[in-house]
Amino acid sequence: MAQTLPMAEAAQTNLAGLTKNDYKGLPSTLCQGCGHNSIAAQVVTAAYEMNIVPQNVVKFSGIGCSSKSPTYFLNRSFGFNSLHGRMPSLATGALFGDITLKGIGVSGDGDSASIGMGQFKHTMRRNTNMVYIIENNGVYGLTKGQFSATAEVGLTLKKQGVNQYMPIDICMEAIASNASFVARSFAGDPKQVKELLKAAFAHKGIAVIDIISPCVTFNNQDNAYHSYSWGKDHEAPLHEISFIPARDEIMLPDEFEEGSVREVEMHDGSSIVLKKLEKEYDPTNRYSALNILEQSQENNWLVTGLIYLNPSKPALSDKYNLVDTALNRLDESSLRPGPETINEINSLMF
Amino acid sequence: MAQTLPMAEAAQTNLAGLTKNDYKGLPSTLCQGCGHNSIAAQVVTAAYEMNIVPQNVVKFSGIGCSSKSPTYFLNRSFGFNSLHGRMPSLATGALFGDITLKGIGVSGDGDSASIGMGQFKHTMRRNTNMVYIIENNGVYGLTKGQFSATAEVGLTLKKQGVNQYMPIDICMEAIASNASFVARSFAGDPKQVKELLKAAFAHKGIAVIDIISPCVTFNNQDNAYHSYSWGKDHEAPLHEISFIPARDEIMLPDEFEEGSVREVEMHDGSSIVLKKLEKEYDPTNRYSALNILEQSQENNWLVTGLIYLNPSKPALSDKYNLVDTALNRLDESSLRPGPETINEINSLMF
Amino acid sequence: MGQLIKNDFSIIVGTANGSGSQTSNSTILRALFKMGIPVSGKNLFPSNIQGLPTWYIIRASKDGFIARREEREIVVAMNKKSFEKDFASVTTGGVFYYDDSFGTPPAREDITIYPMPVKQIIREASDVPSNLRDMISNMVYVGILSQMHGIEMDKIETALSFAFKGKRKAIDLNLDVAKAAAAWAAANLQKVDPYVFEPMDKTHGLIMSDGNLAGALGSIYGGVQFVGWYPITPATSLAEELNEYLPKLRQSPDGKATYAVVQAEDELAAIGMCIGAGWSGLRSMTSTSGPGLSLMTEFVGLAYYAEIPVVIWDVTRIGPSTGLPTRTSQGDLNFAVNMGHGDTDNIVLIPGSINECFEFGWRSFDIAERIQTPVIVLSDLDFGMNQWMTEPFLYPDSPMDRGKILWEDDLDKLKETWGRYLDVDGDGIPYRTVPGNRHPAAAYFTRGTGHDPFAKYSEEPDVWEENLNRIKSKFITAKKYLPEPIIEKNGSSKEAIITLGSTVYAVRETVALRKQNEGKEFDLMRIRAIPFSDSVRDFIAAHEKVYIVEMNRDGQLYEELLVNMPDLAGKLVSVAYSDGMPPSASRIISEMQKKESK
Amino acid sequence: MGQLIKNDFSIIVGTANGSGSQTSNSTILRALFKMGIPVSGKNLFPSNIQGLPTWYIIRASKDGFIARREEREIVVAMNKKSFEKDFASVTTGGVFYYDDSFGTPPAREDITIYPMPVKQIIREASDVPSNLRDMISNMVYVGILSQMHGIEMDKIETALSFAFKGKRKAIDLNLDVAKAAAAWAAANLQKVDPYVFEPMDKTHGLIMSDGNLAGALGSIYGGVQFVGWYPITPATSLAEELNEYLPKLRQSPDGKATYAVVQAEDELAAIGMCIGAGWSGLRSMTSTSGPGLSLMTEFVGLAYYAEIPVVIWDVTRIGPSTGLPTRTSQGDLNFAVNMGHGDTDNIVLIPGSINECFEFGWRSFDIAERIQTPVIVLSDLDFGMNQWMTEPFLYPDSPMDRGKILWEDDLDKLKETWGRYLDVDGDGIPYRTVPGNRHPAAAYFTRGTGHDPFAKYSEEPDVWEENLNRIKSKFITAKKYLPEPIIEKNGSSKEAIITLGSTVYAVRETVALRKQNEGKEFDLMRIRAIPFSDSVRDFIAAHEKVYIVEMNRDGQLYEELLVNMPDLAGKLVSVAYSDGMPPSASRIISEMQKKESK
Ligand SMILES: Cc1ncc(C[n+]2csc(CCOP(=O)(O)OP(=O)(O)O)c2C)c(N)n1
Ligand SMILES: Cc1ncc(C[n+]2csc(CCOP(=O)(O)OP(=O)(O)O)c2C)c(N)n1
Ligand code: SF4
Ligand code: SF4
Ligand SMILES: [Mg+2]
Ligand SMILES: [Mg+2]
Repeated sequence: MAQTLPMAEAAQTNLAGLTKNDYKGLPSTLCQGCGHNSIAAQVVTAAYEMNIVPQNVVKFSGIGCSSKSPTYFLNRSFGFNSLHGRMPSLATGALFGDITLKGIGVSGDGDSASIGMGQFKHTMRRNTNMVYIIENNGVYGLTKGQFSATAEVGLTLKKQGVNQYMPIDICMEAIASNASFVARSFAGDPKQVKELLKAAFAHKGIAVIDIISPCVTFNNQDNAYHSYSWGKDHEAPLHEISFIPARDEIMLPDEFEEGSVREVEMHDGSSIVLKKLEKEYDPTNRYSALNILEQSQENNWLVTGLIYLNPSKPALSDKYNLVDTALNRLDESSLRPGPETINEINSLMF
Repeated sequence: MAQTLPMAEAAQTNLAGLTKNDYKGLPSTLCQGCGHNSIAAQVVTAAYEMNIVPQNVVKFSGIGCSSKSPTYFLNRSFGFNSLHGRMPSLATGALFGDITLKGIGVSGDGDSASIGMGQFKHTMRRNTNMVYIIENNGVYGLTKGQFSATAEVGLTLKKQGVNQYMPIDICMEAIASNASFVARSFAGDPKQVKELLKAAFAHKGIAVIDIISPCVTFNNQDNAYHSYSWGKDHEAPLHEISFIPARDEIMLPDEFEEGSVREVEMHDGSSIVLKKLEKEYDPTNRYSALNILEQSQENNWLVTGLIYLNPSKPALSDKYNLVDTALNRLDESSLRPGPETINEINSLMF
Repeated sequence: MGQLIKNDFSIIVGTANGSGSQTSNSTILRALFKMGIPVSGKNLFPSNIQGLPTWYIIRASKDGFIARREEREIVVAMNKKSFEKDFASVTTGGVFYYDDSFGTPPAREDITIYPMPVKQIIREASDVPSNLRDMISNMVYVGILSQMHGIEMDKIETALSFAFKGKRKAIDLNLDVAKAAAAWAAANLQKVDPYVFEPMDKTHGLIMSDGNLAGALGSIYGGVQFVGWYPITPATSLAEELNEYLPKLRQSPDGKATYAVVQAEDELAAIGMCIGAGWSGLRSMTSTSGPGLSLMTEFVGLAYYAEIPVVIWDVTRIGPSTGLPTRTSQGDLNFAVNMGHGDTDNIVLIPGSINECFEFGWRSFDIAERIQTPVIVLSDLDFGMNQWMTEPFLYPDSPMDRGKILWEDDLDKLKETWGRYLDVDGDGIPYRTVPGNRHPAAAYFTRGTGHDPFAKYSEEPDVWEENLNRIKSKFITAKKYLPEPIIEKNGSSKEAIITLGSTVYAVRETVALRKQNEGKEFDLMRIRAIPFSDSVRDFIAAHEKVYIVEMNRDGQLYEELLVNMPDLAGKLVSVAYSDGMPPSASRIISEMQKKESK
Repeated sequence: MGQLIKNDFSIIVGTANGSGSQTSNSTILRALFKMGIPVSGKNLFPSNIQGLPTWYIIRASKDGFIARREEREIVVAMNKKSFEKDFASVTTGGVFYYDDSFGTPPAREDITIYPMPVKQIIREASDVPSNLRDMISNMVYVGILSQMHGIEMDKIETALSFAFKGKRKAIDLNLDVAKAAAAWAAANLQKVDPYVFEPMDKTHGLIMSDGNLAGALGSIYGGVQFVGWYPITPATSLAEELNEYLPKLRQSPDGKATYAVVQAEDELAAIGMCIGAGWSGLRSMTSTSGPGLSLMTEFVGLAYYAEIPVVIWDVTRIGPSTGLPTRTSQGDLNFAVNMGHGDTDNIVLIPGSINECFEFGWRSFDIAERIQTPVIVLSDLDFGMNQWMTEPFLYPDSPMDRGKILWEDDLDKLKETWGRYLDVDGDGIPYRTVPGNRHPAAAYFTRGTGHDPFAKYSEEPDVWEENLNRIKSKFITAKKYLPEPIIEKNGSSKEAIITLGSTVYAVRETVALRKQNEGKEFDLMRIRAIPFSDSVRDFIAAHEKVYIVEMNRDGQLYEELLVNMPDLAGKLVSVAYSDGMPPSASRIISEMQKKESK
């Protein structure tokens, strides 16, 4: 888990002694207005506000416009822009190097739901310790506008014709494969993106955030499900969400009245406060999670918010009874059995 | 779709003029008592009873003990034992050769839920025209007993230790990715296997049957979820199922009383008759399907029967407006544009 | 202004990716082409969608050399980000145009500098809707260049008309800006540079196309029936052109399709679908590039061993790994030939012109079905994504060869028992049936595991060995079905060059330049297929020294030749390098000279 | 009974897969080993779990030759299905034992035939629980063979005690049957054949192991920290042995693990995890076979280009495609060296004995971390899954080489700016940091796309070219870290053989036989690594003719030599074949002679 310190004040440096600038990355090379850019900005803010030490974070991505994002935040963190669809396996291995590091992965809908479906699913069932952001635009941006697996049936794109295949619902997939933290958001709703990112950072295990992130160049027609305007018109937040760090007294934001809120405690004592909107929603119940997703598919709602959370499932790192020192700092004395053992071994070889 | 004729009589030859022998394959080389053997036997019986013409069927499989099964039935059908985890793509391409052929694929839990997860999921969303049987034993049989992705948490196997990862629920995965026919059965319940196979044959589009099929050599300990004894003790059929071919008058089997049955009509006029057992279950509702699967996970039920059916979703072959002749019988006259076109084409090349 | 330089120089335009300069650049290219001047255009774009520096290189060559040149006589700076770099890059004696809003470039005595008041011209041009101004700005340099160097305005109009499919409004919008800019230049700039275009008659009867379009069209004439693909630069447009042209050329009279194109979830699935389709008797193909090809490895091994025809277009970009997705190379040759564990061979076709991309489009299916094996067509980004002038596409000169396929009738007539892997004709190629053949003896079981001549599973050592040796023998048979290498004799010289694919253009220029400058003569052979024709051996044997020129680091064609003709090893000299740029004669010459001095 | 034949013949036991004969067969093997007789055992099993014919070949060789032989002096038929075939296979002068419930074999004058009343002996042996009878039946032939050919019963007991880990009940159950069978044979069979075992002193100090276990143990002594794997025959047991021995050898004092083993969902994920772990500074490895290796192609290209250490064991089975999962081969060499699109090289280590499997287990990590690149260890099924006698495992003779890795302290001390891909030392190998290094200058961004010495993204042609050439130069540097080839001089001969891996056993015998029978002498070189040491060139140069003997169809080692030493091509002769069986000297001799007569 990333080392977190109490929430940053309004001051110029946060409790990690860093300015917001220290959380930035290189200038974006994505299109102006691309949803991915606003998500990268929220990663910067969330990390800053959470007082995360960038050196305690490792960034991962696959290939795509979305997968370029890790270059646009947390310049002081190690990063790996890997292969198309293969971020999960690479991250899984890398995180064993030092399990005190927090992983943050950024992927695309093509990267995770098309070519990467297998690795995506298996990372869910392993409960790998990482935040897994999918910048979902229903299209392949970097290869110039083909259907991804999340494109809606009937979507029409230049050169591609009409999409014929049922879309993949990333949140439903994550839940079906037993992910322990599943959320959906919308790049056009930066506040929610930020709070969800904070909660995801605090989660131990896999935290999937499926963020609808419009591709302004290839799939932003008003009637496209992954466009800004469709998102704005159809967003149906489940709740208003605020993340409260562990050591803070729970002071509800002003607009959160007692009684209208539900609080979910995280493994480290931090908590997520959910303000009820239209109806009550319980994100700790897998059954209602599946239910709300099925309903939103049927009714074309863009349901956003924390869809499912189980804060107490053992994370991948818990399943291996590892020594306290980071594995990658062990030296020969702990890695090579002593010379005295070799005779014993030979004697076992009939 | 396979050409079906009215149901076979008790006579020695069926309405296709074939004996049951004509549906057989080579002798099995699997272990004695392997669940896969009894499934192969039911494929033979179901095909015989449905009067299927074997030449109208193409068989596919991946790699594994389960994937050897297609050699043990329908010797007169073409077959392809492909690569580990890659049956779906191979079948998808092959079925375009002649869309009047019915595909039947046999895979394993390792083959489809581990290495093959991606292709499995994408075949669901395309609604490929085939019966997709997964002989699910929670283990890799052919490589001698490692955990597959459907193995339950806590399962202990020789040389492998204790399984740590959440199991994949094949039916939930199929439904999450919008499969149009999803069933679960148990090799120890041959009658149900057979009736489900018939219904699957009659279905247009993808018909997934997840059959718990014990590996007697590596994973048949009494407390293992994929063993015969666990299955026997925990099977919770949703209904008693009978398949009624299109041209038959619906004559309910004796034990099916009026009122206690639900009838689901298939696209070709055949129907599935479900006899209510404990509670009413509606397999045409995706929501209740997800619900029952979630419940059975929580309660350790082996829910069997027809879990979900949507008989009217367009199948893959419907999405391509193909000529009536089988594509693989088209000749040069329809495949090569006439010589007169070449000048026009050249004139388009500025 | 001294001696004029006519039709023999390059224009480099620096813009930003996604700023719409493609129309302007190809308008210049096409206008020159219509003026009868041999011309080539190469787009150097970054691996992003919008905003990063991009260059377009137009070369006019009265002698018909259309490879890239290193010289940059005319540089047009339309991107502030690359302004300085562009300025510095102008060849001595050259010309620098720039958008005057970028500020003034430093002094340089050795070149001519023309500022362009882009904003002003656009502002003054009537009727440009404000949302299109940025895009249309690019027409300013088109107009100015046309005025200053003699690109004919009516040819520009023809080119625009093509680009906008005859849509008058769009044509005029652009044309008006070009004309206004030309008028501005006529009024304000005084020509002091020597570079002029003059009409010639050297493009008559030629066409312009890119290799991906040509390959797609060729495949359609080859009767492609199934396409399984996954997007990847620079191969994407091949599949997209199939999507575009198949409905036009290959619908049945009742409007139904004789083909299916499926965008797969990845390359593993794309090739799997194609192999499935090939197995069931369809002419099937995919297009991909390095990373996708790597992913196809296991499946291609299956198709090799189970003997299933399939065509794979590898439009090569530079690797290893993700490499540079928008840069060219010939680095996949070794891999394509040997891909897969165990002993394998693959047939590789290497087109060396755009109309050969068309030809190999159809021919590859004949070869794949005849030999019953995967055929990999190695194109590259330079061919695939750039516009080239080329001979027109030729209608296939032979009927489709569907190979040894048996239908119900054939099986009825058969005397002997049919065996799927039985070598009846002694050429290594067995007969096959496909699903849907309802003859009772037609069905068989296909597998990637050991099998005997009757397709039965077998672990017998001699069965394995005989089968794999028979498969190897197919590749001897294959030779007579493969395109022969092309020899260009250049005198009775003792030295020769062997090259392949798109590199041949720079090599032809190399040969000409070295003859002209050094009096050295080289015969030239262009390889078009592996396994090699026997004439490759003859050619090498007939020369004393043969340079193998190719665009990769390791000299992969050289290595293939070594392995196939070890006895001729002493004659072969590898000249190989790869930096992502389309090759130039000057670099090739210097690389050759390095080897010669050794 | 004429001249006795002592300690120099083979026993072949035919049983059914999954019938539990493995214990019996290895009991014979181990008993002979304990008698001091050089011995080898090879399991020929089908790709299924239960019920199909399986053979076990035991060869005793007083001269220490432990390759497979073609001769079958003693054949034991315990499987009705292969009864006839087994009977026919007995070498003239040989012996045939069979379970008498199979019926009587036809007459054969040239061999000795002994029926075995298996059921009767089991029935009469007291105490055999009925559910174990089938399994225990196999001890009958152990007992009979011991009586008839002189395998000492106390050595059988030792072997059983090892197999059952000292569990007295199981030992006795088996031993009693063996003794009963021996007693029956003593009473009922009259020895007329010449084959006898006699104690020797030729296995003293040796151990018995299979290559997968040796590789696993070696890796543990190499400090393996991360294993990502996916089951595949014949590589599975390597990972399973890691699971078995890591907890024993590598737990910290408080019982916690210094390693993690993850069974991945497939090979794409297995190698991905390993590369991730290698990137983050762990000694990481996977084990696989051909189909899995093919799937790893794209990722290995990434590791090559991003310069990430990782060790891949390819326990080769025969391919292409799924091939024969339970048959051996050396067919993956070319692929391993070149896998991936674009220009690539991989370091390949090829162990030639079981204790070298151990050695390369640890050494491969040193090399991978030193050169910062994937290292592929090419073992094969014959090594991996068969029991071999071997020199004992040697404790590593050098400390771990973690290569050029920088931690916080190192960075503090650094004068110059650190650049991930900067060639500071001129050996092509840059310095690296790993995640978890909290120094403010430690972090960098890794990618498979073009990058400059400071790991910044770059599309510049010269940056690309220089970087890839630097990477190539690492493989020159690598030579001094790689195991040298082993030369076995056999006189001042002009001819030599080069071979690799497990084939060396049959080649040694070839050399001995040809000297003995034809008086011909061959020097012998065993290659242990690619890139080749310079001594390979010297060796070839020093001989007139060099035969390259290997187990694959195409002569892949020969091809690698050609490509690396084209000037020596004229001296090289390829002797290659592959049928899935471990090589035998007699086949190699006949293949060599075919080439010689040409
Ligand atoms: C193996 C492989 N196949 C194909 C590609 C080409 N490719 C690059 S990005 C991409 C799609 C990216 O789509 P997505 O993940 O949705 O990201 P976006 O660009 O939309 O953010 C593809 C197909 C590749 N790099 N590697
Ligand atoms: C690419 C690849 N990796 C690994 C294997 C080895 N392998 C063969 S079958 C199998 C697992 C089969 O498990 P499952 O699908 O559950 O079938 P079962 O034998 O249990 O019926 C594996 C891993 C292979 N053939 N190909
Ligand atoms: S192409 Fe689309 S996804 Fe890519 S940067 Fe542009 S807007 Fe974003
Ligand atoms: S190993 Fe298991 S799955 Fe395989 S045949 Fe035997 S019982 Fe069936
Ligand atoms: Mg996308
Ligand atoms: Mg299984």
